[in-house]
Amino acid sequence: MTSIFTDMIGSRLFSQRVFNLQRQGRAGTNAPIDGSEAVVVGAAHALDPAHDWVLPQYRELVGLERFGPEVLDRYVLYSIGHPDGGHIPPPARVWPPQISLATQVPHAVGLAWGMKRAGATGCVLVFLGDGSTSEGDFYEACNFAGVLDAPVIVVVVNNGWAISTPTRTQTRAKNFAEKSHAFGIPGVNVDGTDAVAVYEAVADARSRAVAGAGPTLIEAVTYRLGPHTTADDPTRYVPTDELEAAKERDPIAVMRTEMQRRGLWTQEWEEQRLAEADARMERAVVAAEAAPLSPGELFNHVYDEPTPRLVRQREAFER
Amino acid sequence: MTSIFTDMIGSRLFSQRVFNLQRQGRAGTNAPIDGSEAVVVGAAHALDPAHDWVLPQYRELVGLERFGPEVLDRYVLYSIGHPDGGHIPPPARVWPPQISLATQVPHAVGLAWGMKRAGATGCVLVFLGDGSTSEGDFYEACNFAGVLDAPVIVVVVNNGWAISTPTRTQTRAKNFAEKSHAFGIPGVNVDGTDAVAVYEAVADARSRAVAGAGPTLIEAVTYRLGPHTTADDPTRYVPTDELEAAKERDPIAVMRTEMQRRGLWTQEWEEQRLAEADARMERAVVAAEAAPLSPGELFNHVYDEPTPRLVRQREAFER
Amino acid sequence: MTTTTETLQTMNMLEAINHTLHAEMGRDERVMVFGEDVGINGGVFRATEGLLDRFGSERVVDTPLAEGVIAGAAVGLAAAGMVPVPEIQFLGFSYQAFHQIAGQIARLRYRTRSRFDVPITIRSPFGGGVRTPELHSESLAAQYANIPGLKIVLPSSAADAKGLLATAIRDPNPVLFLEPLRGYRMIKDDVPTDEHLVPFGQARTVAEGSDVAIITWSFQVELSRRAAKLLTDEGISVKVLDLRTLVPLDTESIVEAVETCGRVVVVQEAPETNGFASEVIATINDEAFYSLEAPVQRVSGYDTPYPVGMLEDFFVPDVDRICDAVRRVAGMVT
Amino acid sequence: MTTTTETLQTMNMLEAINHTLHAEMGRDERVMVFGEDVGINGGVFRATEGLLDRFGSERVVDTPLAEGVIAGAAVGLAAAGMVPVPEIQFLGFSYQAFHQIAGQIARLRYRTRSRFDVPITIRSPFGGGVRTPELHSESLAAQYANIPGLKIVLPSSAADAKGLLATAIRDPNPVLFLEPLRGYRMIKDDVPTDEHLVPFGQARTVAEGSDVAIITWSFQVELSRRAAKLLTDEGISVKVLDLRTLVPLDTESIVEAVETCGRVVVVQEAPETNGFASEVIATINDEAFYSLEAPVQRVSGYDTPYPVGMLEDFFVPDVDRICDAVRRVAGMVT
Ligand SMILES: Cc1ncc(C[n+]2csc(CCOP(=O)(O)OP(=O)(O)O)c2C)c(N)n1
Ligand SMILES: Cc1ncc(C[n+]2csc(CCOP(=O)(O)OP(=O)(O)O)c2C)c(N)n1
Ligand SMILES: [Mg+2]
Ligand SMILES: [Mg+2]
Repeated sequence: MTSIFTDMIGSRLFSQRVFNLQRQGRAGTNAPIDGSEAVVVGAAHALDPAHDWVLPQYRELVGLERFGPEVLDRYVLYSIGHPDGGHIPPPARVWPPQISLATQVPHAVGLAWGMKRAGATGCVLVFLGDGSTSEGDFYEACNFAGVLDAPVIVVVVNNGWAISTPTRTQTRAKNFAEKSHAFGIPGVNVDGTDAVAVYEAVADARSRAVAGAGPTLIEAVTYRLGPHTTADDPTRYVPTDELEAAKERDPIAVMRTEMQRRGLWTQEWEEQRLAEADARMERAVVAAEAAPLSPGELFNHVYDEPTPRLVRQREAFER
Repeated sequence: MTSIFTDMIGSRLFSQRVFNLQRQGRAGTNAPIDGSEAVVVGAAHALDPAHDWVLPQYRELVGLERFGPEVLDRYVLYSIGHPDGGHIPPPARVWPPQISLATQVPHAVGLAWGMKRAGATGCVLVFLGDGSTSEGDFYEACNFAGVLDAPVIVVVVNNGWAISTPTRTQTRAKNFAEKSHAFGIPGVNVDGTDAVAVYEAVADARSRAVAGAGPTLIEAVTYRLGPHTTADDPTRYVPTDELEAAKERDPIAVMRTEMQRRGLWTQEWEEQRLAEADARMERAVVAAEAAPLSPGELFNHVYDEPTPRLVRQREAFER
Repeated sequence: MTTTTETLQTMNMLEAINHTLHAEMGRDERVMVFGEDVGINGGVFRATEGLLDRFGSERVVDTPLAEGVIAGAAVGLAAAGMVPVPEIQFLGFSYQAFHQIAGQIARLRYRTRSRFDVPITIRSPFGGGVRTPELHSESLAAQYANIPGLKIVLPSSAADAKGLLATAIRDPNPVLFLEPLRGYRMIKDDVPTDEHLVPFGQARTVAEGSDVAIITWSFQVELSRRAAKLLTDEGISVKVLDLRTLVPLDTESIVEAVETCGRVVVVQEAPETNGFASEVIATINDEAFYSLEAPVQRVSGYDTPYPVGMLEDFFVPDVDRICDAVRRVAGMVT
Repeated sequence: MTTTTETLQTMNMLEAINHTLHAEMGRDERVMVFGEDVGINGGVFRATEGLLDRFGSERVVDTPLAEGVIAGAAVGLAAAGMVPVPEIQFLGFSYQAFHQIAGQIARLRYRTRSRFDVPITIRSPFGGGVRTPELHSESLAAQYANIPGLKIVLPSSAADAKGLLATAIRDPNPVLFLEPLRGYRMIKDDVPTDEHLVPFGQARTVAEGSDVAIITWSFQVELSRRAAKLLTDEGISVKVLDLRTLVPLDTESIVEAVETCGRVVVVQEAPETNGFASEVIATINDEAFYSLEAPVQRVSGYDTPYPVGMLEDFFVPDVDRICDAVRRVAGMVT
């Protein structure tokens, strides 16, 4: 529980730092995690970083510290627009952010399918937002996962909004877990402000997945506490009272209260964790901003070996 | 009931004739209706041809005689590869066959949405196959229909197969009606070999639709009694016993028995209807094969008016 | 041919688009605007600002997040007699709707022999240079240009944004109306406030010149104009031709430019291989080959995926690269 | 460079593809074949016949009817260390997977800086002349050619179908392997039965000649070969160059052909505007402009949607149209 909380407050701090980098012109558009900490960190803690994979959307990478320091380090690189930000190296089993919404769900299903065929232990967890469930990819992939009995956990992070679009405009389904009926797989609805509840739901789903019992769709309900991204002005559309009510269930506050109740928390302890996170982030930012980059990198990794035309273009470029 | 039966036996006859035209090299690939007569004709009879629209997949047009003679006439043209086959003229409110599976569902939702906005009475019925439900378009469209409360009826014709792929390979969903949970709309499962049952289900859905109560997903369960298309060899994959069992529930035989029981049927009467259908089809084929076609038609209807480049291409073509 | 009136107002391109949507929705109540975040949020760039308030939620509709059905529903709306003006939030996400745009919208008239008009205008921003996330910047016009049945329109000025968008919305054929992200606020000019229609298929001469012709479209017109200015000082007289619409293509103006200058540079932001510049060169080959005094020069993005922020400026053509190409074709460098 | 052995067997193209899939699945157990109807039915054309029986349902998988996830799952399978060989039943339906192919598969290596290899080969039949239903015949290679990261391979003989498919499956990059429907049974030639690899980016001279060069690919190679034969009798010596792969492109062989003949015809089945012929012409403009003695002639489909059966033969280039173009470029007619 303490390690979950540590990662949650860390994730919010990391996220705020990246947000501020954008405000200072040092990073590109990015999406803060505020409100999703319990979902992301709770889920991550139910997984086995040595065997399981995580495919994020774009908001989650700051909460995956458990999967290795490479994740955050590369996410910072990604945020400042460095190409190496897309390469999260082994042993971290995490994919880079996915901007094209819901396209990561087919990838996750394919990966789980391949792991199953290879007899690998482990499973795949994929995050997507409530809005992203409206994309065909989500449905096609979940349906295929059902048919394949693929060891995949699909986590819908329902934070109430897709930019300015509220969930009632996304769907008339009773809730997002209900969509599991369309695929004949278990659907679970969990309080996404409660990290322990998320942890347990994912742990259950993981047991089923690795036991060969197939996929699970989990909806974790929370509320987006910040703007959609650095480019967004939520005051145009988020009702103040709704937001204020949601802040009462801020996942970090919820967990802090619970830990306090159990005598696991002191102000000092949290401050120390935050100071560590701050130092850790500082190192990541310094490293990222110092990372070398040659313009010629533009031409690398299009193919394993460049085509003659790319060689010619690169030569012209370097003149 | 007699008119439903008349259209059912007519549709099978029309379909067989088109199938034979292909065998004689007089028509292109086509898909026989065998097994879906009750679904198509039952549904058509629950609609109001003066106000409602039908968007078929490709197997249904022979069963839509109720929507006007233009439908079959143009379908025959379509089958022989004449471009006018894609133009089913007013007043018939039927779209031409759709080859790109499930793309017609978004069209149907858009049409229903537009009718709703225009305050038109009537609704839209769209057919798609069990296999086609795996496409993203189906899900995206049904989900949007739910949000819009669009007056649309989505009929999944579950004939057990998508070419060689059985329904258990399409989905683990309990059945296709269950998929309605993903959209928060009513889902109805009906015996697709029973035209009256289909009629009633569609009539109910229509009442809801025109009353502003939104869309319905109907699954009509039947069995494909013929090959997928003229290009298919089902003996490679259809289990004989399954097919034989299905033939026991041939929708035409089912209805004939019921009519007999009610004293509505005689051999003579059916033969007369078939003779009429035969003559009607003969006229359609003769007309289709006599329909003029100038090669220059290739260039018409790309835009309302040809671009200069099309004009140049046409001039070159005509030289 | 261009219909204009006397009242002008300085607007940036975004304002011109917003103004035109207001005007067209006011003119024809069949016009409907829909897509992701176009309603209460007024679009992520505010292109649709104020439409919801003014025209109501029946005509200005926030949709679920699903480009396929946004495009696909437009087909049905058109058949119901509406004039759909869907927005795809960024052109990169039109890939999710490609089957509906390329496979259905582009072909509906042809396959139904005009039973249905298809007065659909798909608006979408695109183009690089502004550090957007992945798949937000791609220039995909060439991938659509090989699909008969679509018209492809790319304004490069605020006035044209108005005149071409109004023409698009009134056109009974499907139009891809592609808006240069980088120009949204940067491009500012005088826009006629009354009725203003710019016909399709008529290129615009942005700068007169006689040594070298730059043929281009969209934001590259602005870059080419700047290049032309610089080159004048070097004594090269550069004509800049803005194609405005790729389909239909104004072949006559292209031929005229080749005949006038004999030397040509084509500028595009898309990757080189099979970008629309290739078609311009092929068209010149067909229609004006004997007027060419040197091979046409292409200035393009490279054959790499559109890169992330820190590499972006190396990918996107800039004034320098355009100037180099002009000098090369003019025989001033090799 | 082409590796061959001595044992030959006459096969049609379909048999060669089937034979190669058997061989490659036998060679490398990471290879997986999946798609609609590829299993028990052996594919709607029987290209995958016998694979399910021989390699089992773990490696040969009938999928649900959803091209998006067929392509998208290939990304994940590749990351899991598999070698995915998905089939899209007809290329027209790759539109449903365009967002995964163009937006994801093509970019996976680039965006992950080669963390993941992408040894995906998407097989798909296409092309006209055989009276298929709508959207079954479209030639879409050009729409993919503008997407960096893909390789685009189009065999025109049975032997090449084998050699190029084997190379594709072993290539760690994504390959679109496009099979000409019309050639499936019509094209028949001698195929090496043992290991046979044809490298990408090396065009093949199908007929030698010195007056006019026809540059083409896929089934149009067969038509061009026939045209070349007829034209010899008229005294025109025609070279036929089969590009084999559009990406990577064998620019050297193109230049050589232009230098040899000075007069060029490019033949494609796709619509004219922005078809891949435009890129060939642009490449000639870049690299061999001064060797051209006349404008390059394009023989293309027209800028119309692919038409229905009765109009098909008017759309698809045929031997007559190719001969006319050759005569035109040779200056024999105007
Ligand atoms: C395919 C696609 N369409 C549209 C967008 C633009 N877009 C970026 S984020 C977003 C909203 C996503 O909402 P949701 O899935 O709920 O995730 P959240 O941001 O709330 O975490 C939209 C529409 C995109 N990135 N990809
Ligand atoms: C988008 C798309 N993918 C693939 C195909 C090829 N195809 C034609 S029919 C068919 C099976 C359709 O099955 P189903 O939807 O159950 O309809 P049925 O033929 O059984 O009536 C397939 C895969 C297609 N026409 N369109
Ligand atoms: Mg959300
Ligand atoms: Mg079926």
